[in-house]
Amino acid sequence: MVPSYVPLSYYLLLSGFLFACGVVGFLIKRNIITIFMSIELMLNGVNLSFVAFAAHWHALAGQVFVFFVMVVAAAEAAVGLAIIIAVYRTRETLNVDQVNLLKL
Amino acid sequence: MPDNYFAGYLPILIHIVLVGGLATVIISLSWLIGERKPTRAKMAPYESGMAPVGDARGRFSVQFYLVAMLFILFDVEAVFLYPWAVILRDLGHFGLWEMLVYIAIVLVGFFYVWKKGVLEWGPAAVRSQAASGLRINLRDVQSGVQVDVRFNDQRGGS
Amino acid sequence: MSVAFLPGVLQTLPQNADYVRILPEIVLSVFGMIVMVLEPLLDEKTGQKILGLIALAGALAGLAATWFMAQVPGVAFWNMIRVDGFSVFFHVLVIAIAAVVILSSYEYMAVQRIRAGEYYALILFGTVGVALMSSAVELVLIFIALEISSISSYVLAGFRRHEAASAESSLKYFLLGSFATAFFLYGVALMFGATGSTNIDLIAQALRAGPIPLLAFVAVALMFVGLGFKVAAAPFHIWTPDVYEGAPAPIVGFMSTAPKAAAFAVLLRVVFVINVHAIFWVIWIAAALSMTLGNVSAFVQDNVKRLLAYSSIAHAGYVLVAFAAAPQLGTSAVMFYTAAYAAMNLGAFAVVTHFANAGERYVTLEDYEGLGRSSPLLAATLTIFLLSLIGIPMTGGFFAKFYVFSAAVKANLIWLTIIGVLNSGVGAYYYLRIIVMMYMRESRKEIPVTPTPLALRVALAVCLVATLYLGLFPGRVLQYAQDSAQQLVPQTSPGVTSSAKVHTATETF
Amino acid sequence: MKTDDLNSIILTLVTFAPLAGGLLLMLLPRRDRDIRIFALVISLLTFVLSLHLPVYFHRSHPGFQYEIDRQWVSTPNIHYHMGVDGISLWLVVLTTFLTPLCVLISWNSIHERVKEFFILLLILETALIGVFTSLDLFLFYFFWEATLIPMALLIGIFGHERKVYAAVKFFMYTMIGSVFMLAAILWLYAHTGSFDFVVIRDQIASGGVPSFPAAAQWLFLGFFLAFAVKVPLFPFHTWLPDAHVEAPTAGSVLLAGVLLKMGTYGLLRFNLGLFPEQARRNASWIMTLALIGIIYGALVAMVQPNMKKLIAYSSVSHLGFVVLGIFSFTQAGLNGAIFVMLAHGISTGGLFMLAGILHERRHTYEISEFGGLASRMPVYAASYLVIVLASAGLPLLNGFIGEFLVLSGAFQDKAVYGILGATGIIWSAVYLLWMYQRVFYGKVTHPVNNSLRDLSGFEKWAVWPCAAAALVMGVAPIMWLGAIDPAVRAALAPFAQVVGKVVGQ
Repeated sequence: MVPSYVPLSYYLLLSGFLFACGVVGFLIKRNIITIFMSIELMLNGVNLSFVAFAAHWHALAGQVFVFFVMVVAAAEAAVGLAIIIAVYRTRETLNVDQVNLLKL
Repeated sequence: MPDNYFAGYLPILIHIVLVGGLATVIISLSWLIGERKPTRAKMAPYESGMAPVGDARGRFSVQFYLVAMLFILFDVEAVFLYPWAVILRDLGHFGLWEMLVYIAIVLVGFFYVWKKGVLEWGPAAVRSQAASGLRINLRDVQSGVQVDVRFNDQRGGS
Repeated sequence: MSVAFLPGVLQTLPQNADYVRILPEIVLSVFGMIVMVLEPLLDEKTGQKILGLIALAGALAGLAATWFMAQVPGVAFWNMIRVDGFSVFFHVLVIAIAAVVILSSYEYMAVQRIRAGEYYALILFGTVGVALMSSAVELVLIFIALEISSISSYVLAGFRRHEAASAESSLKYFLLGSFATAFFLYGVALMFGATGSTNIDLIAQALRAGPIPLLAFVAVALMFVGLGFKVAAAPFHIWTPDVYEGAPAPIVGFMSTAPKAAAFAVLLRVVFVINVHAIFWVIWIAAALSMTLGNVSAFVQDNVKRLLAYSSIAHAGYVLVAFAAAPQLGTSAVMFYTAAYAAMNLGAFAVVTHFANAGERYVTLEDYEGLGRSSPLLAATLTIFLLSLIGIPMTGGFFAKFYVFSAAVKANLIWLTIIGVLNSGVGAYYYLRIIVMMYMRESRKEIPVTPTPLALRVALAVCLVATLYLGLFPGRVLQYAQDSAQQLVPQTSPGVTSSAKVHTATETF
Repeated sequence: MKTDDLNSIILTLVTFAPLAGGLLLMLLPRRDRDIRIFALVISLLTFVLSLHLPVYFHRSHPGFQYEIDRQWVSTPNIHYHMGVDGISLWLVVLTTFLTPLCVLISWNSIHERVKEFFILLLILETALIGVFTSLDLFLFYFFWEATLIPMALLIGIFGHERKVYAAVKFFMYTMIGSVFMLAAILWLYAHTGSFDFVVIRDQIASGGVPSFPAAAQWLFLGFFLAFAVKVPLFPFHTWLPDAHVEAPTAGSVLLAGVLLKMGTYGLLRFNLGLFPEQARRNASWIMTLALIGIIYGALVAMVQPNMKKLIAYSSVSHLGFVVLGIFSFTQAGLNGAIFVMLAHGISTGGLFMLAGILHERRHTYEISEFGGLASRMPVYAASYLVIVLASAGLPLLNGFIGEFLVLSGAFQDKAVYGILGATGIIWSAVYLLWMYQRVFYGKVTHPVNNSLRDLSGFEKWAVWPCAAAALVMGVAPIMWLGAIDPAVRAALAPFAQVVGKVVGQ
């Protein structure tokens, strides 16, 4: 007999994996757009856990949170892309190694 | 029985393996036994004979991105309308007014975008933006980053 | 929030009082939108002044609204918002910060020739975010508020758009900021998973019920990472100097005070939900690291903005010392510290803003040489702010440090206190360098002295009065902080006080 | 009664009169002459006010007098609690006495930023008096830190070539030393709920402070470090020569005359007052450091080619006597220590003024630049002689009494301390007289010295009071010791209990 649900831990592992991928991408990628995408990946990992937990607790709220996160992420994306364009105008590059006017 | 949870998906797994295997076999066979005689015409992007014009990686005007971003924003904001619509009746007047306020706020954003001239295209846009004090220098146009994301403009009067 | 969408609760629609409880946010948003809408309609040149005035009026109206808000303490919108002494305190603080920043921006915008009224709108929106953070008791709402304030500050950081440094500053702030909020959000998700709720009170209840699940610890740790970024605590501080250097000076004043204060407010609400000792050592280490790294790095800085950036890292460390201390004492010490720090740091940045001049040309230590002679009054004002940052008596900074360390001593954190006091001794050096430059060196460059406009004077006067008031008569503010801390902690204090031997929940300083 | 009313506010008046004057000075227009006169009037007024203290002081009464105790901040429980006893009484008067002299000595030597100079000087005076009159630990720390800024600015703005270095060094040394004191104060507050010196002292004495025994040694060290840097006790003394050499004359006078006494006063008041047991236990190594300071300071002073540095190192040596006397825990030793503090304030203050006068004329402190000045500047040479002799400890001048008492106290404690300390007196006579000889006797080696002016009117008014005070203190020490003795007896009372040692025999 086949159970009708996927255990919670599977979702959590996947979401943790996605989040970790995002973190790693953020840390090792050099292209700003890719870094930006890594952040989005992290957020999506979080979204997955929200949905999974919502199912686990039978709380609809968890799914609504995902809406909010998506909207916020979209706003962040819009601003982020605008900033990236602004950087591109002044630097003509999207490689973080070359965006180095300010010493780290 | 969670232990045998994957058992239910076994057919799918077999399917994936089969499909993947078949695809690999067909492609490698054609690569192994196929005959290769490259000519200039065959290597061209459009084998139909159309001559490619310009660089394929040419830049687009930033206007496209801008509109795309705005689209995403307004699109995503509309997402809240769906759950609201489901329980609209239960919420009554309260829900109606709340949503009106929400839409009003979104409209303020729209009004702002509109008045900024972001939605105007073509030569008219350049003219109206120039008139509104938003100057566009040639370099920007050439490099494709055409329209300012206006909220951080500081060049006026310089 | 989790209950909000169950059909039965639909009968409990928001009352009028609920709207009053977010009145400051409403007022600020409305004024922000007015500025935004008027911006493209008004003439580019004359419009700036009007928009600035509207923004200032908005901030002042926000302060007035806070008074109305304070009359109706309680929860609103299905337990998402709580108006108590704590949130009123932070509302007043951040809105006042916004007003001062707007005042000190007039001259800056004119000098830097930035003609964009959105600047003021964004300050107001950012203030809405930070104000909401302090009264939200629902993690997802906190996240949204955090993002409102963050997104505004990302844009504001890049406002000197044609300076490559500013754009980079904005980019770094954006990337690292969203990175951090992702951590915070993951913490929220895990907390939701651990307890089935995102409401702070419900979480506290759930955690009180039984042994605290591991997931909750991880959640708090992740939230701490996210908020640690916001308050620039080591080891999450690396973005600070870069961003502060590149961003417009008045905005740095804003970023280093308002969001920080709000992030500390959130941290207070979040940290005390769960047993402090769960992440006690994390805070301990972060505090010690922040103080030490901040102070040591500040030693070698030649750019005043960078120097103040490292100083703000160090000050975040001092505040974290209070976090490591007991909740009751720590809370009021944190509140007092953020207020005092806001006053002195805003003042310092207002002076830096003025001196920086067009294109922010004069921001190195060298440029401060001989200022004591060329503009004695401003130099004296800056000196008082710097002395306050050092923690010299008669200034707010002194009592702030004093409360923090006495809270730490009461909680028997002797080593952390010693690290702290040593740091505040050593840290005096780099502030002193600025004073030395101003008074003891002769100017070697030709630096234009511009008259101080009225708005800036008002801003400086506000900061100065606040700094000195907190330094001479700290009692009232502290008493208020303690009262509101008492409201804050008992609801969420199971087992929190168990670890500290010396104090009891009702003990005061 | 009128005096009673005055008694309760006199300390407030004395403490804040200079500050009020300084604030008024800020409003005055930048006419240098008016500013100088105004500063002089204010400082003289403060001095006259402060004379109220010894005049109406009940000499036989050991406790604090002229007390005022108001709540300043309710949470934490900070009080505006002031009062003086025989220990601090004269230090207050010393401060108010030296400040007008500082104004006079700076009359012609400060030309630039005159207004700032006198404002800083007056603020400094308030802070210094506050240190001696505070009985609330918090208030004490407040004033203690408040002395730093004006002093550092005086050195850093009005000093000589390496002024910035000296100012920053001074600031950092003292600041880092005092944060440990802050930590100790906080601990005490956390465990007693009070900052009040008297309350804490009694509570400690009655054993009512939880976990005190475990922490006492650390607390003692916390206070000790702050004070030792300020005294300065060997090996924390390295900031002193730099600060002195670079400071303007008035700064040096207040630095040597009063600021250093903050350290010894603190040791006496707090380290002995709050932690008698630990003081007793740590006495031997502290006295050793004091002895090293006495001898080391004297030896280094001897080889200094720079007059101001010589005086600075002589301060290290003299302050060693004070610490030696304090930690002998004898009636004579403590009386002597306090008397040395006063005498050193007068005589070293005078020496710095005299050195400053020479510097103003020749812009150098190098001893080798001078010689044979006695014939050119007879009045100057005579004044110098009186003060040098006072500093060297000639009987009938003020230096002698104090050092004698200290040595007899040290002798009672352990003979070897007395003997080693006594060599310090010999050394001091050697380096001071040798210096005097090189500067004033012999031939005039540098022609420029032939045309040096003798003392001007202002300078006479600055120097002669010092010389007169040195003489009076030497002849009639009982006027001072009469008030000091009961306070010292009270301060030593716990030691009689702690070690069962009979004091004052």
